[in-house]
Amino acid sequence: MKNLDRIAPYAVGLLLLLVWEIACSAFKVPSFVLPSPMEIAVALYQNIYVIWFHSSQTLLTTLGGFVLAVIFGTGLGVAVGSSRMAYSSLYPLLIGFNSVPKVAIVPVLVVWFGIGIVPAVLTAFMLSFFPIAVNVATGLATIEPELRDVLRSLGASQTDVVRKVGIPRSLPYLFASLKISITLSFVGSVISETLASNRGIGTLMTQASANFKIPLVFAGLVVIAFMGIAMYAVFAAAERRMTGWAVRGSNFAVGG
Amino acid sequence: MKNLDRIAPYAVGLLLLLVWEIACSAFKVPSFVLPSPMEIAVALYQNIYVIWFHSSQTLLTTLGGFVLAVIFGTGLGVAVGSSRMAYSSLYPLLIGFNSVPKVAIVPVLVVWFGIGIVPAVLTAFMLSFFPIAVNVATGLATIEPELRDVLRSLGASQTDVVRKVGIPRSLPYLFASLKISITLSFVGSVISETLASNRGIGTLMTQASANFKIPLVFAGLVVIAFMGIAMYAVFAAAERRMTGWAVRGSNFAVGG
Amino acid sequence: QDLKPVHFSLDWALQGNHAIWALALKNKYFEENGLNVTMDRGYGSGDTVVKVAAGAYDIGFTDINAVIKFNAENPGQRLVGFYQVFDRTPNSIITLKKSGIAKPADLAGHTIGAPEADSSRIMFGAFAKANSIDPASVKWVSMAPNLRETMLAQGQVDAISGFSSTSVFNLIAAGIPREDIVVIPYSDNGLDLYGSALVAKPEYIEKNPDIIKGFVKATIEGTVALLKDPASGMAAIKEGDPLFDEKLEADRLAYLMDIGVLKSKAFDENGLGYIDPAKMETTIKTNSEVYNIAAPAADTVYTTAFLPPQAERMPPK
Amino acid sequence: MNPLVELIDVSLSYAGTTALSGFRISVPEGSFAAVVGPSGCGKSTLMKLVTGLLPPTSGAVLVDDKEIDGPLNIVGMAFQNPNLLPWRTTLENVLLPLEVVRPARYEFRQKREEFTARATALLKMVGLENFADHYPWQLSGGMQQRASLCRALIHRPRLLMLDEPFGALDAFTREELWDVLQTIWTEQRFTTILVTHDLREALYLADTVHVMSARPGRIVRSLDTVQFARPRDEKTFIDPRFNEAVLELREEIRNQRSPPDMQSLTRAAE
Amino acid sequence: MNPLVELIDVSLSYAGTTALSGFRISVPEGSFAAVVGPSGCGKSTLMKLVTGLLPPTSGAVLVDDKEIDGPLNIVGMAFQNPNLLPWRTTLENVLLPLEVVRPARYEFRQKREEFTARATALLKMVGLENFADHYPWQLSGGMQQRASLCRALIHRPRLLMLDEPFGALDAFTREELWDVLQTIWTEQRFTTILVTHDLREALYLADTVHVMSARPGRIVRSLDTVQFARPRDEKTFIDPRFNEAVLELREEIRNQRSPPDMQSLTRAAE
Ligand SMILES: Nc1ncnc2c1ncn2[C@@H]1O[C@H](COP(=O)(O)OP(=O)(O)OP(=O)(O)O)[C@@H](O)[C@H]1O
Ligand SMILES: Nc1ncnc2c1ncn2[C@@H]1O[C@H](COP(=O)(O)OP(=O)(O)OP(=O)(O)O)[C@@H](O)[C@H]1O
Ligand SMILES: Cc1ncc(C[n+]2csc(CCO)c2C)c(N)n1
Ligand SMILES: [Mg+2]
Ligand SMILES: [Mg+2]
Repeated sequence: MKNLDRIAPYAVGLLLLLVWEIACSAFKVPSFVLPSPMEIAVALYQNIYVIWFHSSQTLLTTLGGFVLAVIFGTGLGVAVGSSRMAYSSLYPLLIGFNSVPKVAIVPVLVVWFGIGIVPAVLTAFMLSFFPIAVNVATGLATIEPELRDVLRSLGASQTDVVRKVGIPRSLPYLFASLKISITLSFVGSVISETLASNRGIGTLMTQASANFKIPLVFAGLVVIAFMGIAMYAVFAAAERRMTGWAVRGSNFAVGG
Repeated sequence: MKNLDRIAPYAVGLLLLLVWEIACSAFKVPSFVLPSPMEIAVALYQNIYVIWFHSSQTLLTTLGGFVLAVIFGTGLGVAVGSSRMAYSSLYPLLIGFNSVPKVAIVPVLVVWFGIGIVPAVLTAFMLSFFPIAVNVATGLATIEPELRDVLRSLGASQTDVVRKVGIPRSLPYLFASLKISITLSFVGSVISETLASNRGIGTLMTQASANFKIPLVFAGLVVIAFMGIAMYAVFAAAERRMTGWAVRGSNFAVGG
Repeated sequence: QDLKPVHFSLDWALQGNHAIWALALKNKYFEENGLNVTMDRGYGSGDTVVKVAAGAYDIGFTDINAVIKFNAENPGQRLVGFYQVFDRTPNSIITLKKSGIAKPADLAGHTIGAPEADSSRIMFGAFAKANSIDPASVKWVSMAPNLRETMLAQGQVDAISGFSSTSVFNLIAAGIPREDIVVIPYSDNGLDLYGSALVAKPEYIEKNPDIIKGFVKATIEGTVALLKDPASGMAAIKEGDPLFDEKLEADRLAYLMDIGVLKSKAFDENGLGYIDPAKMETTIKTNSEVYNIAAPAADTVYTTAFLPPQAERMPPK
Repeated sequence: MNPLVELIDVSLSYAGTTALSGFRISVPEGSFAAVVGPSGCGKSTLMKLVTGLLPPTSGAVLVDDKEIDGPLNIVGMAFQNPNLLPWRTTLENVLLPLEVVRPARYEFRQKREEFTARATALLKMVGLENFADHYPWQLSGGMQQRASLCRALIHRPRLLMLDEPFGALDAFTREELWDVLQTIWTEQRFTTILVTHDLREALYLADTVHVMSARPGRIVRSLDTVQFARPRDEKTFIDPRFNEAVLELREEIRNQRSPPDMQSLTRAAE
Repeated sequence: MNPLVELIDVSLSYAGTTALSGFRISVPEGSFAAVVGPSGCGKSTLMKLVTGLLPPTSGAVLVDDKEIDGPLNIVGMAFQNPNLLPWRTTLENVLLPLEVVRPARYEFRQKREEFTARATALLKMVGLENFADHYPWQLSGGMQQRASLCRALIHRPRLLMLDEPFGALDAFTREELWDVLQTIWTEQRFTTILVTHDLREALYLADTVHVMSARPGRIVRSLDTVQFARPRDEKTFIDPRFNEAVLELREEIRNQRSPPDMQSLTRAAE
């Protein structure tokens, strides 16, 4: 069981690649529409240094934006989740802001901050703070009043309640939102790079696509996907350590 | 208190517009970089029919994609949240898939499904199912074992447990994810429209931006933001009715 | 000595013709003219116009047609061209042999793909008028620039419009034989307009005449070096951009020279950067008709004040 | 009579804690068994084993002569913690088993009114007729416990498991509910296992009272109560044999416990 | 002695339910008050009012002669439900008040060892010394209740509020903890309000036992227990006046209740 668990993601991944490869050759999908995994692998192999050069930058900007998003998103979530006023006044604005495709805002950033790392970090940040804020806010707003009363009966301040009950209680959902947010951070920095940057996977992708090297575009995508998965592995480890209590007797343990 | 609550979002919104307007004129921001609210309002007013023509299409495709995302995301979330196998095999793949900017995938869709409504709907769907799946999965994985045991002791099937405890228990987080997802749906359909479509706010925006009518681009953005807020109002009403139990004694009610 | 910093934006991702400035950088032509130039890739002519107008860049390489349009929309923020790099616009209709389209008149009843924003699509009205076809007789399909060739190759549209120098090579990359590709250039079919130029804000030009002069000089030196030895130009770009495909871009450059864009009879006779006032007048008039704007005065669109004497800007034989 | 529930040499270990060890019990079909024992000796664990919520670490749990390998569907259980679902009203909570167990779940729509009437009658019985539409968090602790009892009874289970069902009730409400339970049991004769700390409750309701040792728990004494005629009522309490039995059980439990640490007490009180 | 807690004509209504009405009580500083009454009469509500968790609908709640307008910070409270935080071990749960109340919170880091020793001593006292590192969901119901009692005592509150703190314990553990509580109280003399259903517990521990009416609750009788000398011990139980007092309280509560509906009982049992 334990072993099967460890193999499963690779097995499913491989299966997917296989289906993709076969479908590509069976339906004769041209490589400039959707390259087959083999073609992508070749492009990846041939351009590995270039890809490394660009992807390291993307990883950096993504993490920068993500860290900002975690800090700001948690703060915003705490505000929105613990004050009715903040909830009713900020939520609609946030929704409005987030419905807007950031592609339209990147040019503004570029004009203000110049081409380079700043717009990418800011775009990654703008795309990814919202899920964190929403989940933290929901976590705080749905704390069992009984648990909150335990702290309030000790004369705890609102901040104490948030720190001692709110945050731990919402941790599983904070982690859930981190999973969503990291993916959005990647999307954000890559999009910003596609629109204005001299380095990064986004740059690589526009350049490759301008030269009609579609397999290289997809090689870039694959690298992003892997970086996303690597980040996920980090969170998953932290999550297991910090929120074990929340999944204590989950279905996972049935029969155990 | 109640009244203040109702006014708050408008007040904050107005304040924001005011700051924006003042900043634009104070720093002499040219309108082709960031138009002031007044300029946007004028563009909105002058092009109201065109905007309506395009935005109605966007609303439609967005809702289409969103509905698909809700159905598929919930299903996926139930699978991932209730089977350890699905969890460990699908999560990494999902993260990988979602880290990839969909801009790169839209062309594939366009080639397969032709230019029109289908790629937009699919893009909206692809962008927005993940938060729903993550939150539903987290909701299911963190059900209090005590509540699950109530059902299991009746010989309930896994499905019963999910239906009678899992879903209701996770509803607040399902709503949280809907708020995230609807914004992503809008982003998705607009992005797809920017890449290939003859109708929709995305089309309007590329067109306007090519003609250097940046205020009109922002007018489009404003309309999207408002559609997002309108959708939020719908969810908020449903949420109040369906998850009142979860915020029963929340801070909101302190002193009440 | 003190080098003056200049931020320079190209119109698009690095392509063969951009070797003009890659060589100017590599061979220190800019430095010799007192300039410290940072060069960034661009994201479309329209975008470059906006970035120069907004002050994010000092100088841009962009389509003069886009400048005319931008000036009309933003009279207070206008840009001025000070050196014409492309003698003609590479805008064309591109199609495949099997479509049966060989001349403009054949387009009637067909679908053409292009971004709404593309100058080729916007200019189509004028192109249609010049060739006496009804603009309403073709059906346009909107798509992102890099989707064009795919859609044509896949048969989702009958033709596309755009820069032939881009589309032809993308189609070849997609596995279409060169001889199956049909190009109908606007400039050979009654719409002989100017193409891309170096542009800047008039205030900038006024304040920094030396920079402009120096930039023009370096550009001419770079062009001469490139025309003499295209391969060295390709190598110069490749140094900074490992993704650069030297062979493809050498072909593209040769193509641009062949079709009279970068190397033309007018340039050969009158020197690089030469502007024929009559041809520029046509360019301005055509744009004003297409965009339904008052034709701007020629001196608000371009200036030749910074061109060195003809003898100093003759292309190599 | 055949045993409905039989545990043979069962032991159960949680990570780090052995809750039950060498546990044996046999509960005949239709009988009423009570289990008493010191806090933390494994009574709730026993309940989970019998309903199949937990598999034993070793030994066999037989129900209906078959070794069980998962939750059963003949059971009604009132947990030590009422565990009402907070998104359902009291009435909806009580109706829950009928939405799940077979065959009631298939008839739920068409028999909704009948089922609601049944639930309402049960709620009335425990004094909650006015709280059917309240949510659990609007009920007092004792009221929640009573609602939970109704939920355990509504689907007329063959096997009723009660884990301290009256712990949060005052003496009178509690004694009334004893009679309520006794009446229903006499009518329906479902097999019942009751965990309680109240020895009078155990003796009053059960056919056999099982005394458990301290952790790891096993049964050290089983006391029959046939000498108290059914139906039992206030007269049973004044039967001297009844009070003797209470004292006897008391003594038995005392022997199972270790005295508290009075030294540490003094230290903590310093 | 000055009253530490005084409720004057307090009433409290939840949406649809009046829990308390015309409620008056006065608890002198340093005294031990017990509150008994039928299930659902408003005892837990009273506890929330006194700690400031709920504001009264009308009337005044005075603590230290000041009308309170929010939670106090002189209180230790053991809720009816143990309400331990599931992400903290037993020890960490017990330490929680020291991380919150002043001045302990400021000294928490530097006195961590001293505080841990204090918590460990308390846990030992209630028999949980081996479970300090277990999580609440690894404890039995009674063990959770004992941990919750430790949490209420750890910060040596001036006002101790106990809502049925021994409800889930067997008779012996319970009686031992009575003595534990009595010893600590005698040492520290904090004011205590104890809600319980066990009349013997109330009489054994308290200076005054208050009997509440059925909902809407108010106090209908207050019984002094000065006649039972402190410290009380097993001899108190055999004092005939003690058992008389138990019966008297019993009678008082019986009068406050309405009998159950035996008709609906028969219907439900059909
Ligand atoms: N999920 C669990 N994980 C680890 N240990 C557990 C778990 N559940 C119970 N235990 C341990 O098993 C032992 C028995 O617990 P159980 O709940 O069965 O006791 P109990 O007899 O019901 O006690 P009480 O009368 O206090 O309710 C205890 O020592 C407890 O700590
Ligand atoms: N949050 C609430 N909302 C609405 N009604 C409530 C709420 N809390 C308690 N009540 C009602 O107030 C009344 C008194 O409840 P309370 O919990 O104070 O009773 P109690 O005396 O502690 O009972 P028990 O002995 O059963 O614990 C009950 O009728 C209950 O239904
Ligand atoms: C040689 C050459 N090929 C392609 C482009 C691409 N490009 C840049 S802007 C634009 C559209 C006009 O706004 C297009 C098609 C170019 N500039 N120069
Ligand atoms: Mg128990
Ligand atoms: Mg209570």
